[in-house]
Amino acid sequence: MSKFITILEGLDRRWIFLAMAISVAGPILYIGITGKTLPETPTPAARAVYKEIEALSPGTPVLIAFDFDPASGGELTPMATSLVHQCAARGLRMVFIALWPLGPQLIDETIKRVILADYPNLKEGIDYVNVGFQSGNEAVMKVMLTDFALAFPITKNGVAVGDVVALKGIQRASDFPLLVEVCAGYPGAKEWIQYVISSSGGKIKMVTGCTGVQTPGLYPYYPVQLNGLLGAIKGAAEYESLVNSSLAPKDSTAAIPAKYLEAQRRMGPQLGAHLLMIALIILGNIAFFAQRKSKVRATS
Amino acid sequence: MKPSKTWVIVVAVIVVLVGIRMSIGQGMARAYVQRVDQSVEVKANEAHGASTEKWTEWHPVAPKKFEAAQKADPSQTKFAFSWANTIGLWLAAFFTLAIFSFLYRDNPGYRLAEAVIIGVSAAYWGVIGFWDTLVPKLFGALTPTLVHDQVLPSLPAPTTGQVVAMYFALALGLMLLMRLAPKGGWISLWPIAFIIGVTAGLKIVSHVESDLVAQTVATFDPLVQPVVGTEGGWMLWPTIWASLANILLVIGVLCCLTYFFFSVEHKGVAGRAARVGIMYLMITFGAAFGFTVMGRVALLAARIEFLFDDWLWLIDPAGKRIVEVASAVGSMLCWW
Amino acid sequence: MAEGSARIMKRLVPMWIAIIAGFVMLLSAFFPMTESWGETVGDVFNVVAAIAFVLGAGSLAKVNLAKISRRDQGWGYAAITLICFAITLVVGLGKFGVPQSTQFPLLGWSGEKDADGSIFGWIYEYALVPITSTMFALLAFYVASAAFRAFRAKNLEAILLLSTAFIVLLGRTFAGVVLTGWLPDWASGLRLENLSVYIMQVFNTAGNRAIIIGIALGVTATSLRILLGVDRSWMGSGD
Amino acid sequence: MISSALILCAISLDSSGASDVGLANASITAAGNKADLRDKIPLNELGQEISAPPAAISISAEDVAWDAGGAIKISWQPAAGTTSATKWIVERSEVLAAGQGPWTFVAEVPIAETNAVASKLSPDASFFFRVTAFSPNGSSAVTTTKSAATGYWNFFIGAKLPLFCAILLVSACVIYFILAARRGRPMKVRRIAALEAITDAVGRATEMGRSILFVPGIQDMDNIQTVAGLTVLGNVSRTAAEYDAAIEVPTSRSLVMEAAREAVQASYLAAGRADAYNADAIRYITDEQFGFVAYVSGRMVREKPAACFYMGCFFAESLILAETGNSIGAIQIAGTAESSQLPFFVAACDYTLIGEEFMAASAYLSGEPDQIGSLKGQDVAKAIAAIIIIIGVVLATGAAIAPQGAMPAALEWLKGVLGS
Repeated sequence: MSKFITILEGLDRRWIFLAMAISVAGPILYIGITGKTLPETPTPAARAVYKEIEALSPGTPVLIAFDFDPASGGELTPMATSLVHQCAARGLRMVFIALWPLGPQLIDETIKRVILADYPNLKEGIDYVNVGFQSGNEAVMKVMLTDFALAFPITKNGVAVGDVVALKGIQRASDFPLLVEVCAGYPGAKEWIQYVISSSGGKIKMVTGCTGVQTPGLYPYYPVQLNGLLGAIKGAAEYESLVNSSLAPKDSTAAIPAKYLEAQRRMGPQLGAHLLMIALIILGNIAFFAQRKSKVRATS
Repeated sequence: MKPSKTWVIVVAVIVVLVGIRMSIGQGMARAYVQRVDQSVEVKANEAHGASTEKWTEWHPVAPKKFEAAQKADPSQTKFAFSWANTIGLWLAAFFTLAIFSFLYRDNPGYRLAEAVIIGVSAAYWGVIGFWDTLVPKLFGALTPTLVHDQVLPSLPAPTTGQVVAMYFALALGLMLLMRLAPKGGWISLWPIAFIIGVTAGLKIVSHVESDLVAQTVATFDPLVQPVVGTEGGWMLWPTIWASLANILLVIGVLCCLTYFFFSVEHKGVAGRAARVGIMYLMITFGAAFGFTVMGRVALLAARIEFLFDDWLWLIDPAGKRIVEVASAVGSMLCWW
Repeated sequence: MAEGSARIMKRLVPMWIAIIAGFVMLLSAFFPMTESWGETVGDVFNVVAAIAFVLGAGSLAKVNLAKISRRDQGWGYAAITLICFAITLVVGLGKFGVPQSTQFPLLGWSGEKDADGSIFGWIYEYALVPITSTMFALLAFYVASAAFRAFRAKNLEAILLLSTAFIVLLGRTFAGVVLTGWLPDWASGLRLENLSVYIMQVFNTAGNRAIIIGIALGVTATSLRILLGVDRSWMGSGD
Repeated sequence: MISSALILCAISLDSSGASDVGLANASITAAGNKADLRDKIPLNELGQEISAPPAAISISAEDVAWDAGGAIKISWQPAAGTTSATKWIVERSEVLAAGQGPWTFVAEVPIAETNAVASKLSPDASFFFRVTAFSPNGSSAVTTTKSAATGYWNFFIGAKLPLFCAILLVSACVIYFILAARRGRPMKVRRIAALEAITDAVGRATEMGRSILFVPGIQDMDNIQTVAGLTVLGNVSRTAAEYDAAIEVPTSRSLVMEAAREAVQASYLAAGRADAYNADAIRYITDEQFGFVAYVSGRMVREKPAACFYMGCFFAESLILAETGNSIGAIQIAGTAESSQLPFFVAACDYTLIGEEFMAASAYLSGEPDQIGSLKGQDVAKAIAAIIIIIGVVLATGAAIAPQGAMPAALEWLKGVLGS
């Protein structure tokens, strides 16, 4: 036992790294080959996101902001996918914008993955439009409040927003009943709340999907300023299962396309890694207490 | 064992394993593209007559598509193997492994990846700055016709205000660049002073507005939070729990604020309150830490999926290929 | 330049520029005719920052060229950095391999700088993304080692820190559901997944609110110190 | 019958000019009804559909006070009784020639609401307004304002008055104590361990003959945390100059590099060590967050700095830096207002400045009485905020217990005073 303790105390962190690698890679291989995923029980915050979108009637314009970059894709792409999936299935008018320079590519990828693949009847520029990136962070948000066309003069394809059918009747941010935000940092949900939601006088509702690191910082705003919140891959998985179960035809037993299971797949490695972390914390404390006891013995 | 030797062995092992993998099933890490023939009708205007512009683009496509097309017609030309993207894929795999190798120790592979990313990303953001900021904003305001005719035909004409602002920006920029001139570099402090002043001024407003006032008002929670039942009257336990939550919240905010007092030593009542405040902060941090783990693991998972899926073709969650992954893996295990 | 005038130009003028610019922006938010100045200045800032890239690129080139010419240890990497930098800059600014835009096919420059087929897009996809996102992924390992080292029950604060993290970690996975799923509905509040949500909504909210309020005051005071010329350390702590 | 057809035609014509989906629909319904009118729908003697919704009784328009001008509030009184109508369409016109436009679309509001705001009108111009109720099976007669309303231009934005006062209050506290300190009033601040440690860290680096690493965050100069980080850098580099310790500052923004050079150079000058200043030690790496981190962590492992300072706005890289620094056994002192990153600095660094402490660092380090005074001012402002919170909580509690009493009104009043 004491030998074990001494090993723990002098443990080279690279062993921890190795353990982490295994506990993540293992489940990925297993799930990847067997295709089995873990069940999810949605928390209220995730259900709220689903409800808010479901509450909109088809044809309603919804503002979808992709404020992240590929670096956070692992966490946020699944959310983006299922959010757009539900909006498309609901037949909402999707207006995509980005305040992060790399956002527009991600928007196009998501459009390719979901809309072009599964909703070919939706027309670019009519049912959805990628307005693209604008630099200026909060400044852009403030301008949007009074004049959308001023904040985003041209779409990603270089068309003047005035000529876009999907933007008909959109004069200012408050013409969108719902803002769907996917963010990885600054500018992100916090800024949207501060500059748009709080000054729109309750005209705009907002649901957001964010990285795990932001989730605690956003809880103070939920559910008042923030109507729904998807926290990290867990939130993504919960929401994903909600969307899949609601969109899957009741009678058919057809398998859900893999791209709509991304988050739930990723929960496997999550479990592995979390259990490892928990084990590490316990071991760390065993080592600590053993150490202290030996110290006490030494002093007495 | 000398580092150099270690790395030779590590690399050798990887090479061997990859070699084995390549010789199993359908091999690994190949990228394909699909031909897209663009044809656009151009309406006539004063500058040019009507015409039809035709050109060809190659878009990335899943191996499955290529395999299917080949099965159907071996001489098809719609899909093709892409050397560029295949090389890119291997490069990406190399960089991924190189960065991971830093966990073991600093090494040539990591230093190479580091050198590459510094050069590439610095230039990348420079380019972004040029095409997304300088062209539409600065040149769009100072030389509208040029930008309009060459780059962004639908960029709206600049207002006088924008033009003035952009000349001002240009002036500041040039002052900054005086730093490169042999004399008068000191003037580059002026634009910096301007920016610092502006930032200070603007942030006072935004922080007091959206943080100080908003968060203060948000804390106006009733210490007794009645939860009214279906038949009217208060429901005892829910009311107690809801009220308790509010009480804890308010106490927490006040104690944490006490912790931040600078002019009061943490002694006596203030000390005790501050201590409670620290406890709240610790709980806050613990929770944040726990939540973040999720995200970080997801990112790692994404990278490992890239290696297993796109590169090694061991798993196929997105159904990109026809090959039965399980069998490939099985045969690979047999090899070991 | 005479000593006196040098001091004026290098210290007094900048100080007053900061003071005036700051107070003008502060007040501009309250008057209709100046309300939009904040956004305009935002544009100005972005342009200045983009121009400043010249300085950054200059420093990058200077430092690495020096390494190469001195044949410092690892000068080869410096060379690689410079080559990558030059290539990316050229293909990006020149929009090499960018197909025409379908909107305005006649305009040579109207294509997307990172469209499929462009070299810039290729570099982004196969060099920038893999390296940056893998660097990001390293955090998974560091989180583990940090937790192992730091989460030890040294004192009450540490205990709170680690036990909260512990609960959240459990509650956010399938494990939590299994461990406490057996709890009856009246005690469902004690189920780990709900417990972590309560921690969020009460303790976390309280902590974050205090931090946010504190920061708001800190920002105001810091800005004022700068705007009143009390804190001049950004231009050297001496006068 | 004819008259009703006319009204409907008029609306559909008016709407053609407007660029709003809602009104486009309206015109369609109108057109549809025009056809219907000819056959089935019974009409009253006025020629209106019996089933069509009743028109608004009265309508009034007035300038929105204390705004940038160009905003007019229109409010109307709906006819009594239930109605099949689903929405109101509000339109405006510069002239009122016998009740006919050209009318321009202003707003479409649900039938429950009885007011709308016409914004972005040219200031000081006058307009007439009219409102029409629409139901699936017809539209009401129009109700038009008797007199023209004007959106006047005000010199001050009234809605921001509470904010203005709040800023004034906080500033007053800070400035008062700065002046008090200058008049020689003694100012005490509690010891902040993290800041005490900075000098020791610099000293340690000097003894070990190793360098000091200072990272001023990864955001640009438009982020106040970066500015705060640079003010700290100013103080740290001065100490470093006095101890003759080498300081290295990698930045991820060109502007920050330039500003950092100014700060460090001036500090060396102030410390009388202008000769020891090396501009190339303060260098731009890359704007890319993780490219920057790749460089800094690689650099750390190779150069093994004795002390690492992270002072500014950090995101995910915080833990990469802190863990790498920890693995090379450097003294690490972090300061940020980015609350999401505090846990990692707390877990991996020797000392961490939490939020407001970081903002106060420069003042604390400078040791100048007037700057210390400003900290005291901050505290007073904090105390005021705490008191307001307590008052608010008391009122809220009262309101919750006795919803009928005066408490709810008082609570709303307080919220109003605070501008929310």
